[in-house]
Amino acid sequence: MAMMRYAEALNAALREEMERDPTVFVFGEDIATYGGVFKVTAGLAEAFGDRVRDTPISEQALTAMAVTAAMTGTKPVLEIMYADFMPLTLDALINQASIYNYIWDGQVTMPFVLRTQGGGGVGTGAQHAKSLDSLVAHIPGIKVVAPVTPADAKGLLLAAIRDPHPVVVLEHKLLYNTRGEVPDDQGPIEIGRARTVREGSDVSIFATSRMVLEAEKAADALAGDGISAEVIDLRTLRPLDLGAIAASVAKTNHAVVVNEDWGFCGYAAELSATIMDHAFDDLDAPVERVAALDMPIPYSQPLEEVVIPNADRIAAAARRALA
Amino acid sequence: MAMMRYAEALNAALREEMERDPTVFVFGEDIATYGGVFKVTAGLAEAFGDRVRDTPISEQALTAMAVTAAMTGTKPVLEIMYADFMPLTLDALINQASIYNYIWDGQVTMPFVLRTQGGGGVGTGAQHAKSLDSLVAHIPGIKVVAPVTPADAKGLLLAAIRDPHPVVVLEHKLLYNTRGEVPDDQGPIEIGRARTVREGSDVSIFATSRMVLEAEKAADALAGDGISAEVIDLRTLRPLDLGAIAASVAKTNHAVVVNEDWGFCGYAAELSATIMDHAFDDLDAPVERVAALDMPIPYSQPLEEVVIPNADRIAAAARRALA
Amino acid sequence: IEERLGEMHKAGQTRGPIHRCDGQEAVGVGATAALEQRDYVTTTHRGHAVYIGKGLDPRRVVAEIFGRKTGYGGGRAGHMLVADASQGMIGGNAIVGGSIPAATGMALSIQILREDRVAMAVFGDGAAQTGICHESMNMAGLWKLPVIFLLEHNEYGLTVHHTAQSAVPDLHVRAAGYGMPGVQVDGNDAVAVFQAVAGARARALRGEGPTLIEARTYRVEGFSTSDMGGYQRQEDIDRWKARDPLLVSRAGLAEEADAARIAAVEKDAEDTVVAAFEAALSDPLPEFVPHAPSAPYSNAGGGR
Amino acid sequence: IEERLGEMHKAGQTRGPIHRCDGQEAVGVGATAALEQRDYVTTTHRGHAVYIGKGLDPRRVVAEIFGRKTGYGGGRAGHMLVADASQGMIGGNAIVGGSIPAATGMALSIQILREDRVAMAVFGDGAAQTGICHESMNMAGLWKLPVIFLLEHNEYGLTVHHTAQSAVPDLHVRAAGYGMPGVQVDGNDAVAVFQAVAGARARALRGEGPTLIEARTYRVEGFSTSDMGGYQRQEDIDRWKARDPLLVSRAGLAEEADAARIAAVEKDAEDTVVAAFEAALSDPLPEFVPHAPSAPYSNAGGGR
Ligand SMILES: Cc1ncc(C[n+]2csc(CCOP(=O)(O)OP(=O)(O)O)c2C)c(N)n1
Ligand SMILES: Cc1ncc(C[n+]2csc(CCOP(=O)(O)OP(=O)(O)O)c2C)c(N)n1
Ligand SMILES: [Mg+2]
Ligand SMILES: [Mg+2]
Repeated sequence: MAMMRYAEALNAALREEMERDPTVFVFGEDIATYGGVFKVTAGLAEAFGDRVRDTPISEQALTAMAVTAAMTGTKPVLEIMYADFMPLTLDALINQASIYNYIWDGQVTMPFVLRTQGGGGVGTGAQHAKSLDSLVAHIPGIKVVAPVTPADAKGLLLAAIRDPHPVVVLEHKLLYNTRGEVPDDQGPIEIGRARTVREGSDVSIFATSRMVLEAEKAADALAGDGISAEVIDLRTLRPLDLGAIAASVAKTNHAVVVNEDWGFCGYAAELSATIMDHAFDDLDAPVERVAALDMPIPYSQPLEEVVIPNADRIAAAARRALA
Repeated sequence: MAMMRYAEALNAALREEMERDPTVFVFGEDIATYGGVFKVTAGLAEAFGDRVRDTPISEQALTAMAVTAAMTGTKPVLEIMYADFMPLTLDALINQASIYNYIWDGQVTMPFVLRTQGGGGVGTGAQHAKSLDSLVAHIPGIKVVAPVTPADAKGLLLAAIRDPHPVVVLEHKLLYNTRGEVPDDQGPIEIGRARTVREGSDVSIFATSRMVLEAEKAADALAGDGISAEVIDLRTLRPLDLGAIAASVAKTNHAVVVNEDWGFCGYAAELSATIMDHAFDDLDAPVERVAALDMPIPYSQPLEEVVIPNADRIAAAARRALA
Repeated sequence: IEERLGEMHKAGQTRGPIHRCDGQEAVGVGATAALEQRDYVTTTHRGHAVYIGKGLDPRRVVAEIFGRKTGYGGGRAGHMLVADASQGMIGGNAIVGGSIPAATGMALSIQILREDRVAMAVFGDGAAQTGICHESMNMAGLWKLPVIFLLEHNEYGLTVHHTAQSAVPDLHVRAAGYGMPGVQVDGNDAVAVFQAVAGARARALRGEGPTLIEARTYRVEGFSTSDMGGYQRQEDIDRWKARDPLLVSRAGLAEEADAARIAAVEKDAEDTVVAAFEAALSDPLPEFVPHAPSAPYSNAGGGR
Repeated sequence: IEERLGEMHKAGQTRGPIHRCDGQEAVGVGATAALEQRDYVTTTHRGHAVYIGKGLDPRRVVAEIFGRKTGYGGGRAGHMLVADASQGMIGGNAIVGGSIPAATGMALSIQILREDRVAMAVFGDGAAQTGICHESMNMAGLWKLPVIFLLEHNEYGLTVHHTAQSAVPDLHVRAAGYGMPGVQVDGNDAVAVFQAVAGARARALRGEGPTLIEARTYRVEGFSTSDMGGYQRQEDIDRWKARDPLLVSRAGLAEEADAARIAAVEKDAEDTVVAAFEAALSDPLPEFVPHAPSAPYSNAGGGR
């Protein structure tokens, strides 16, 4: 058991897989010499030579190349520096990666991983603070995970690299320096399983990525008012852990869903609709959606604070659900 | 009052606006000399010269150019041949068009229109049959309309061109040859207003684009079983006509939502969640989502038929809601 | 080479509907003849000549085109997206420009694994204007990837003439911007294409990196069977039809084989094609099978 | 020109934090000095010199950088995205490559409206590798749009040296692939940049189309204030610092103005900057105001 930073846990997963499997390679902007702008790939270039590559600023082709490299014997792990640039990768994901396993009748698999990080809170502005989870989670054939703890970061990245199909790993700029226990023998964590962060009986809060931490703060605040909130970290955005979701709502009869992306036609809408699909009769109140306000992410702190979801908004939503 | 094909109605709207306003110009692939692969722009090049341009195959730059051309005195109308290519336009829509009006504090507006067409049903395969409505509807600052009738096609396109903000017009390859009455003086139709296609008392079917026609067929079938279905054509995907949605559900207490894009984290999820948000107490059953199956659109007819939503699936969903 | 020529000529006889490559067969056929089975090829919506040249079974190609269960994708892919991984043909791509990064990514894989093969991207003059073409060629030149960029310049992108979509008439000149050699060949002369690709392949295997080959040809048929025409000049069509690759290769063969031999090869090709169509058309259509739990797709339609 | 030089030199003294352009001021300042107020300019995350050169108020630029209500975006945009439509500066763009189609689209607008002005895109050597750069330049060359492509080549894209991200060392050679002239100038010599841009502007106004200007310079500071460094060679930094544009222009000025005059201009510039920072830092932060119904945004957070 070792205390590790989230970024270190990701680094450890990459290192282990690259040692174990010579077909794994890592590429992306500024990831080799510099070790990545968030230092997730630090030291890998020294250890693995040309299996760790700095690339030109060409997200569109890089993603398309990861798709076909993965069809032809390698396991690429591509880093896209900011989730804000994911639109540049979507043609490769939607028109290429999504379709081949099906339309070619199983002739090919595509074991590649696309790592990126999103989210706001540090004044990076409208082009560097978005969480575009919803765009990626919409695509058939592509799994999406969003680890919150260092242990999950390592376990889910290991699982993603070993998966025969494309997996997008959504990280968060404010999680890289968070620390947590990581078992020395931390292996792959099954994709598609949620994690109960804390049990509760009055309301279920389903959150993703950094919003799980805000949900925990909200649960503390609610506890102060005698409200027992269950906090569930979905961990995998696609495919969803329907069992865990239904079981929790069956217990609490009230639900709040939290995702840092925009709410309209967003991931929070999917969660809300899914809960209705699978637990309608258990619901005593409509599912509350908490998401970024429907506008660009502002630069100046007092404005950004209002737009990005936080513990206060989550607690308020829980109270509305219970009202 | 004239009988017109959907494509002709769109053509009439473009022609009228170009005559009325010299700052309107039209560009896209194969739209000038050939008049567009669906002939929507037929004859415009002859009438308006260099204000109608064939372009290279460069969706990414074309969209970004429409954004800034619109900031600097013109009103571009860009045609993207297939909705399947929308991923190539998303960086310009999400990282550019979406943000400027806000971050520059109203210094600029962007009166441009992006027309595209999606949908399956004619064996065009996984890269030419998708409806990616959900990707576009997720973006703050960009309106999205999807006309079904020729009159709405003309009225909504006129409104889109005159709107000071970006508007995406989602057309459908199977609608271009449908005919309908178009008033000779058909003017702009307000963006954000749904249309009640037929009144009903037992279940509300909210549909978009061609799915409205399938919903009508489903309503006929249901009528045969004595079920009275209300069919509502949303017409505008963003912003939603919340009043019309809530009013209908208040009357029928049952809802089915239909969208041809994939359901997971898709537009159908937004509709489902929205109905719960605004009409939970009126709902006697969970909202039923009808959407494309969670997989690529197959080429061969017997397979494609199963994946694209149709009247049978809509009717079955209505029956489940009422069961 | 007589053998090769016969092969190409034979393959050249094949016809596919939808996005016909009549009059352009020499490019796909000549180019693939210069490759080995282990080499990878990616192509476009207009890939028929390439499919046949890369050794695919005409019957299964036609079956896919007609959406049959026996097609290479079991009818799931369709005419624009045929693939046979066992032949390194992966595959057709109907997103214009898509075949370019596809082959580049395979070449990256080859380089990382230090394998002895190459990847070739076939694409059009329209595709050359896409951003992804630029990004791919820059990386290929930068990393000296074992990839061949075969630009099939047929003067049109759908209905738009190249002078209305490219700032320059000759596209091989762009190779200089990526530090790779750029050559132009007569796309209707299968032997010329064969030689250019063979040279580029040898160079790639030596680790010297990519080559851009611009094969000039002309689309004598409409863009596709849905094309209503009206934008091509008849004299151009006539001029190019007179230089049909089949006539060109027949002439080439005449110097080396006697008329009887040529007739035999042509007859043989015709028979193969007729048989392929007959067989394919009588094949069954596929039935929908739900996805297995291990598949990355689900059987849900949203909701329950 | 003495005047101009003084102007540039003065502007050159400005400093902005975050993505500093120390040692590269000559490009932004020299280039904008060759434009008129009615001309449009788009730039990158490293646009400070351009902002000042295009006549923006240093105080409001600094205010935006510090997220103040008085900034050009009222604190909504931030340091990478400053814009002042009244000066044709629209605007900074932090999506690498984004400034290129932005100016190209404005040039299209200018051409459609038959206006007498030009658009200029400032971008880096990293941005030159993006696909959108290729698409934009092809269209600009094809349609002879009145646009100037000013490539600020500072040898790095964030931390990656140009030899690790570009297949070719000199990027102006790519202009040939787009049918436009490509020139290379000393990016640390404001006068050389000024003259190249002035020439390109005249050409664009004559309807002869775009020009690609590659201004060679070097990023003597880290990529940004968050940069941990360690990837640049000290000798390079020293060599380039010795050629700091301010020293170069001071030398140039020496021939035309006396030392006292230069000192005065420099003092004046220093004062302006100091004043701008003082004023901006004492300005208030913005408060959140809900969107008006007419705005394209809503005040919902998803759900109710
Ligand atoms: C990204 C994208 N944009 C547009 C289209 C529509 N389209 C299909 S083929 C084609 C023309 C392609 O021209 P070229 O690359 O020269 O190939 P050719 O058809 O001439 O063989 C176009 C515009 C597409 N399939 N993909
Ligand atoms: C599409 C995109 N990819 C990556 C980034 C991250 N990024 C910001 S600046 C930069 C380097 C840009 O290099 P260059 O164009 O040479 O500009 P310079 O910083 O040298 O002035 C990168 C990779 C980005 N902002 N946008
Ligand atoms: Mg062509
Ligand atoms: Mg640079």
